[in-house]
Amino acid sequence: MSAKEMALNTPMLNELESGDWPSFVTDLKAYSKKRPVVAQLLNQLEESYQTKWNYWQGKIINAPGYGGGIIARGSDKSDKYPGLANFHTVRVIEPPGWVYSTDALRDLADIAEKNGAGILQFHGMSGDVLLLGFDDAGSLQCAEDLMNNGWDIGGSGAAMRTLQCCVGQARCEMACYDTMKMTKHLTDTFIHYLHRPEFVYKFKFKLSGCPNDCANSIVRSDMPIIGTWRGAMQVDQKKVAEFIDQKGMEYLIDNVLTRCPTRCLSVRGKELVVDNSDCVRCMHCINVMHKALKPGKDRGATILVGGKRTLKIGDTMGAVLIPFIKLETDEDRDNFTDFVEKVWEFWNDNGMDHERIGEFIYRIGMLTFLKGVEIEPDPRMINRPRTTSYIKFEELGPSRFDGERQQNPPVWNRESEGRETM
Amino acid sequence: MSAKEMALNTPMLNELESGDWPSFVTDLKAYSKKRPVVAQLLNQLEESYQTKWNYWQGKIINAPGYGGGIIARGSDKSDKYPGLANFHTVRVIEPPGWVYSTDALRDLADIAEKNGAGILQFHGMSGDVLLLGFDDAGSLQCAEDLMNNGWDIGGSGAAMRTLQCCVGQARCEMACYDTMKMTKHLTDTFIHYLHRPEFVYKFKFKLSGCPNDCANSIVRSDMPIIGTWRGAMQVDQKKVAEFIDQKGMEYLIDNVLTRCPTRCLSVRGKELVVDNSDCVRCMHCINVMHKALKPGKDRGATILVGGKRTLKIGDTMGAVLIPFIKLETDEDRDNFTDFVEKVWEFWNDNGMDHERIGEFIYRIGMLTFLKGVEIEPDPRMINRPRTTSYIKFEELGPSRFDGERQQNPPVWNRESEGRETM
Amino acid sequence: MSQTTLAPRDQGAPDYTKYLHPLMAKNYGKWDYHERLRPGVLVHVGESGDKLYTVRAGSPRTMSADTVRKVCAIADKYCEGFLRFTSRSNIEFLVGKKENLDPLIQAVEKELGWPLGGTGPSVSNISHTQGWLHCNLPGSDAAGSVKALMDDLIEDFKNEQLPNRVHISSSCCQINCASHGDISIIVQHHHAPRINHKNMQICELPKVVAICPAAAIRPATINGMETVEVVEEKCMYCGACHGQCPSMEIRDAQTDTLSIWVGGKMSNARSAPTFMKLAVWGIPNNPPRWPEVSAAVKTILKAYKEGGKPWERLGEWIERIGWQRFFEKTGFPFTRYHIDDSPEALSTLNRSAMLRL
Amino acid sequence: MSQTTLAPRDQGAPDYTKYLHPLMAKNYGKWDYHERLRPGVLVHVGESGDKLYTVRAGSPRTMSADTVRKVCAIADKYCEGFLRFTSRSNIEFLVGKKENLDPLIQAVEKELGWPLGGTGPSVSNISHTQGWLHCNLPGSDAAGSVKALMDDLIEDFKNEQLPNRVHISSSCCQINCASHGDISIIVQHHHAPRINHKNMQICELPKVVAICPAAAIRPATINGMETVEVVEEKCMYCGACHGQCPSMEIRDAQTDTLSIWVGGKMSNARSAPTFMKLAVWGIPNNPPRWPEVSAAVKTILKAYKEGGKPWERLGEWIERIGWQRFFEKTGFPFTRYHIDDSPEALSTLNRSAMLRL
Ligand code: SRM
Ligand code: SRM
Ligand code: SRM
Ligand code: SRM
Ligand code: SF4
Ligand code: SF4
Ligand code: SF4
Ligand code: SF4
Ligand code: SF4
Ligand code: SF4
Ligand code: SF4
Ligand code: SF4
Repeated sequence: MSAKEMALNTPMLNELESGDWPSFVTDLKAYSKKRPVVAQLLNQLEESYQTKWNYWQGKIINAPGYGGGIIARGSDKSDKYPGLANFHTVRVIEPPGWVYSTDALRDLADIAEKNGAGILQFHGMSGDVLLLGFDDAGSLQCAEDLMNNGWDIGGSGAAMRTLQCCVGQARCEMACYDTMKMTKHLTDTFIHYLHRPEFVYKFKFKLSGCPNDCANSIVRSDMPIIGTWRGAMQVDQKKVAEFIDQKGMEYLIDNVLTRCPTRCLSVRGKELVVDNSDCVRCMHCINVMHKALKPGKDRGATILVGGKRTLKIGDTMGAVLIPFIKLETDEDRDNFTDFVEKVWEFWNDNGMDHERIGEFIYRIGMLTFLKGVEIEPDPRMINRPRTTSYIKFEELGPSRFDGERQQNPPVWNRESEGRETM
Repeated sequence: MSAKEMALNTPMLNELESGDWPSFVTDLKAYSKKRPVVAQLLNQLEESYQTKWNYWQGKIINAPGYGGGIIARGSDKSDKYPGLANFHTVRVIEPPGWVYSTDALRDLADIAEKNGAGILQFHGMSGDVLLLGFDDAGSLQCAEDLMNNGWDIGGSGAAMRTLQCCVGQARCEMACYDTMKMTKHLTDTFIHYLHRPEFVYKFKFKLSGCPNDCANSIVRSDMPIIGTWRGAMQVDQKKVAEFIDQKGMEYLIDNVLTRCPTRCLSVRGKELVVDNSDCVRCMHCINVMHKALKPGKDRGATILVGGKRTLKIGDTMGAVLIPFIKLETDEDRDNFTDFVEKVWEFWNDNGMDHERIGEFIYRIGMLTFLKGVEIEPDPRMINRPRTTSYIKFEELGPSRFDGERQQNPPVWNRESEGRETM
Repeated sequence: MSQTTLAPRDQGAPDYTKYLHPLMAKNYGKWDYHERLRPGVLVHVGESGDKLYTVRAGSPRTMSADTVRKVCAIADKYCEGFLRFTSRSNIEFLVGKKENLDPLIQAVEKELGWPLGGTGPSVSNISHTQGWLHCNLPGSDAAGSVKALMDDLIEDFKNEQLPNRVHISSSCCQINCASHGDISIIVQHHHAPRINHKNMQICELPKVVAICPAAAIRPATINGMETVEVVEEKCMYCGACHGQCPSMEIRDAQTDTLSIWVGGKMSNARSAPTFMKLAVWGIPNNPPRWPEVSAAVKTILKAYKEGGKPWERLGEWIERIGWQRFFEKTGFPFTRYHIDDSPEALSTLNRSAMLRL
Repeated sequence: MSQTTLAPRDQGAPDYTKYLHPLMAKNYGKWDYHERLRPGVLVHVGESGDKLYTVRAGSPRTMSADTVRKVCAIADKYCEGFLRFTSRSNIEFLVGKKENLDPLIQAVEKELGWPLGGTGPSVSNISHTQGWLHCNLPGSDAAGSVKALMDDLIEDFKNEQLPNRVHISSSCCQINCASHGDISIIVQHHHAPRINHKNMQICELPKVVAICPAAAIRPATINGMETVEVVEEKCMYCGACHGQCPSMEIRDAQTDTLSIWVGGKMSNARSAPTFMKLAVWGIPNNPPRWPEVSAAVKTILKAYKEGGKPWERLGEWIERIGWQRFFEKTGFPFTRYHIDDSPEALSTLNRSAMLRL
């Protein structure tokens, strides 16, 4: 890496040194003494601040045998900032739940510094540790160093992406399954798909231990896995009474009973009565009274499908695919990974280029998708049944065609000519 | 009318003579002695019951100078049932609120019997009185008789249709404006449009005195007019206390307080506290406690647009167009009819053949519609602001194009080629 | 016979003020409250203290001139000669003098044979259409099927034993001239239209092409005739073309069926108006008494009666207990057709982890 | 330098069990409850009675290797050498011994200069992206704008004075790599992409045509060059093409603006997850401190703080009081752009007579 010394000239960035929030500018300015390329980085950033313009161009580089994980960038202004001619980011698969020993962290710092700019981000929005500022050779060396020390490179491109999960059972009383174990299991089982982009487009898993969804899975992952339970929740009536004594009955009414979405909570004396058959596992009452209430004992997860953020069809949330699945034993986990492969096969066989699974379902319809992945319709998959009476019942008409989308063309899309692409 | 005597042969229809609900079969069988064509009608109906097939064909006939109001039908089996060769229905504009003197009713019965089959329906789903069973000449004579006696023919075809309204102030304490007067005013003002189909398609008004919407306007009319009020509702605290004494506090909580959609009701002692700024005028509390509560004193109506039933795009409800309008004085009413003409002009100038105004708005977008009818956007028109960040701000970009639909093409309709038809 | 006097007479709506019962006229806009004295009997009290009694009875909607006259005779005797009909085709006798109430009820029930009811939390009269009696499009009957169903539901018309009002509608084709309802019965077709190419010339071709909501119809030349053809993959069996063009026949006596929809609600009370949702489909179109329809409607009403809380409309009850439970309680199968699969319906999918387990 | 040893080593996720604080390992899956001792400090109590303290501090996410080492030194001293980061890039020091709590807090606040907070009903750290620091697509910065905004919101980070948690996100282009949020800041473009036809040949043409969600791009031959053109009427300025093809430039330093969206909520607590909704648009992209963004966010937080009830998330508060009132209280203008005008959005119109008057 060419890292010629360069004086810092960052008047606008310097305005980001005041204020009480920690300043990456102050940090990087100091650090630029050690890694001079960082001064070039800051100076280019300053220029962006001045011009409101960006100077990075995308590039491509891969470690041999891998198809992703290095986000290659080079500066438009490499004549001015030669150290930024190649300034790649290496994505590193994080420890599930983002737990670290200081040894592990120091190891990452050393690797980041050795061949790169020594800038780390904890964490990227997909969960990876990001190590910034490697040139081509440095990137490969960094990858090698990571591997040698037991780390692995994260995902990019049309591949399974690096997974992320909430802290779960490691430090949360709400967790309904072992998010960390499951994250490691999925990562390891499918590591081939993570390293070699073979899908029509990216595919993300995110795992939350309960419906509080601290991993923010529902709108950020193609397959959100959200912990939940069957049957009755656990109620410790002694602690309910304590709660009432402490907080008062009005607090209970205003903040618990009337906030239950299905109003299935009531109180008799100081006893909480839960109509478990109406509880939709929203977590609210448990959140408020987490000493007295707990998820039930028969635990597992709800599998959703199709979440993603804005690009192309606008933000889209995952939809219920499997209302409840156990994820406790190896067998449970294997059943699930088998199912995932079936989903992938159907999607990749029929999806178009750059088509996320949520967009795919949007195009072909949920019914065709369910059929493709061999799942029976369940009323819990919907908020309400259909309201439009134009239906083509295969059972009642002659079976001339196949594929439901064909059977039930969108009612109001006169212009749907091009839609039946599948 | 050829009304040759014909023996009744209606074994299946006869099964509709048992049971406690009044039987039109029994009625018409008896009546067929007087008007023999009715026997033919019943025999054909019996045949439909046997074969599950229908034998009516559409025809066209108009009174001179009129373009609708007579629904002409002839039987496929007129060789067998000669009296049904022409068997038209004459639609008669009903008295607003469907109120009658017996004189008026007898007059209709006489007219129905004189030249037709003597069968009446109170009322058609659009509100008209329906008189059945006229041949061509009889239809015209019927129209003449109606006119002579002060009645007028109802709507059909691509015209303003016969209006209908709830009983309103004539017998309901909830009514927030004079539905009957308004119905008569609109009918009379626009009678030209009712009798001469000049629109791209039908247009219906329905008027309800309050948000209970007993005229079922919201899904059945192109312009639902629903009574409402501004400011505080009327509360008679003495009667509130009586209500509580009679029904109990629990009844109040379970059936009033917790059923208010915005939870803006509470109780202090036996006094009801209404947070009027949060009341969405749903009527529920007033319905339950209608002796104690009443709509506020500053009354008027909400104007919606675009309701209709299933055909083509599926059921569609009216959407808020004017949150509040006074409808008390002649001036109020004239302002409103002026506005209606503006709406019609925009719709008829730009609508396609057979395109209801709801379908038109669906096609061009609400924003273009609002601009076309010169109404400013209001947050009460929506349930929530947009969630998709793809917007074309005219103010911020170069104003190269006009018409918002062009500006903001539907995000996810890649196949929208044919949609920008306007 | 016909006279040319017709044309210029745009007379408009009848002068309703002449048809108002005297107590209506006097208390117009000044009503204070009402009470339900018994099912089918209301009293509206004016600010003046005046009391107007209303006796609501189930009418068959379709009636002979003689029956109308019978009704008038009764109204003359007990109602100062005034009455009205409701938006659901019930009849309302308006009674100014309390002493006329009992004799009127007697007359209505005995002389006319029309049942009192339809008020408050009852099953009211069924909104319906023409059917085989007069329309050119029906796949089933209207007045007859309603008569059969009301026979079976009459106890719920005569009594106020439901959580809230139940409004039922019944339509004889997919156009659905009848209004929405807590329960709606609808005809459904299962073929694309059959085209009678010979007749086709008489129609204005572009109209039927333009009307098809699925863009399934296209002009075609068959045996040298200008006609149209239907792209069967696209057709959704809606029958819009059939309404425009008698040469495009959508009905089929062998395969047409009925389906039942629930949870339509048009009032704004408590919750916003909502559309009806598919409950059960594939019900045979079975004249003269359609017993399968009655059975399904009764199943729904029974579950609602047992489970609904006061003031909860049918759809509101289902929303509270969840659709899963609705299907459990009614025993209707949940099928893939219950899933709204149009791109616009993305929001009908359960996009949350909120579910009953 | 690079070695070919890489390829076969699909090592997968690190063995997290080695990185668990001993109390985490011991109480794994057996936690009983937690308490917030003060903003930024949690204690989780195991069924065993064990207590694990967590000190949460705001991290800048982007840090130098030296800063990482500083963090490690502190964790070695007070945390048995274990710590973690959160899904919002906060840092969490894990403390097994209560006596280490105060000295640790001292060290974090003084030595690192990182503020404690982000727990309970506070404004947590802002989810953000790369911006001008590394991405090729940004219209604005990320880490810098977040630093500026958090400076202004720090009291709400350090204190738990809001009705419920507030999660903010900030994205530097329309792709929105940052997560949803109670408050989201987004860059918006106001032109169709400008095409550099000279460079275009390097791209795989069909890809960029296929990617355009508005079908606005079509192949074209310009001056004999195989290139593409954009149908401006159709283009919705999303930038999807720009992400695929550097020759299609969507950004414009002169006209790009920021908009603020509210009411995104991903948890299932009480109400189902909901998308963020447009609050205010046309905010200048104003480095280095984006004061207009701060002002707007503070306006929203102030109104929420005053009006929200305990446990009500920002979007839930707005839903309760109604959007009309939200615009009144914040003073943001309600414009036509707030109306979702796509055919799919028919249900976002108020199709009821329920409104505040
Ligand atoms: C680094 C990161 C932002 C950050 O600072 O944290 C990031 C940065 C980029 N994202 Fe992202 N995305 C990052 C998380 C996300 C997320 C959040 C998540 O994964 O939870 C999303 C939204 C969730 C989703 O997937 O829908 C996201 C949605 C996108 C998209 C749109 C994908 C879509 O179909 O909607 C693109 C564009 C594309 O794929 O063509 C994209 C593309 C990009 C690219 C590769 C730009 C490009 O197309 O060349 C950016 C590279 C920046 C750089 O130079 O490093 N990024 N991107 C995040 C990855 C770090 C990590 O590995 O941990
Ligand atoms: C008679 C009546 C049903 C009844 O028994 O009550 C009726 C009967 C017919 N309707 Fe209707 N509609 C009747 C009220 C309705 C209603 C209800 C309403 O007005 O509140 C609707 C739904 C509301 C709406 O307008 O959306 C309705 C929606 C339709 C439609 C679909 C219109 C649409 O755009 O969705 C058609 C078909 C068309 O217009 O092409 C239609 C067409 C027809 C035709 C004219 C069939 C045809 O196209 O040739 C039927 C004539 C039957 C006959 O032989 O008399 N009828 N029609 C109702 C009119 C009586 C009256 O004047 O009072
Ligand atoms: C007579 C009639 C108006 C008319 O001009 O004809 C009418 C009259 C009354 N309605 Fe209605 N409604 C009438 C059709 C409707 C309709 C339209 C329909 O059925 O197609 C609706 C909307 C239906 C829907 O939501 O789908 C309707 C929804 C209501 C509601 C709201 C109920 C709810 O909780 O959702 C009330 C309030 C109540 O029940 O207290 C109401 C209340 C009333 C009151 C109590 C108003 C009053 O103070 O007088 C009247 C009836 C007393 C009773 O117990 O039945 N009326 N009412 C209609 C009688 C129809 C019938 O014969 O059954
Ligand atoms: C540490 C973290 C998980 C992790 O693995 O990193 C976490 C940890 C906890 N979350 Fe969370 N949540 C974390 C991100 C989230 C996210 C995701 C996000 O912010 O992007 C969400 C969903 C956000 C959304 O809805 O948009 C989230 C929604 C919740 C909720 C639901 C709040 C609500 O009422 O809607 C709870 C329940 C509560 O507050 O009692 C919760 C509760 C908790 C508890 C109390 C769980 C427990 O018993 O330990 C933990 C925090 C104590 C506290 O007061 O902060 N956590 N939590 C994440 C900390 C982020 C941060 O630094 O601020
Ligand atoms: S998602 Fe549930 S289990 Fe996971 S950290 Fe949040 S509250 Fe705990
Ligand atoms: S978890 Fe949610 S739905 Fe279940 S009882 Fe508690 S508050 Fe109600
Ligand atoms: S809509 Fe309102 S005013 Fe009209 S009858 Fe019904 S309750 Fe009375
Ligand atoms: S009318 Fe409806 S919204 Fe208003 S206070 Fe009564 S119940 Fe609440
Ligand atoms: S629903 Fe159909 S068949 Fe029945 S009257 Fe209306 S148009 Fe005719
Ligand atoms: S039935 Fe409907 S979809 Fe089919 S061709 Fe006719 S109009 Fe088109
Ligand atoms: S939001 Fe856009 S500009 Fe920012 S990191 Fe993601 S892709 Fe790059
Ligand atoms: S900005 Fe978006 S809509 Fe416009 S051409 Fe590019 S991809 Fe298509």
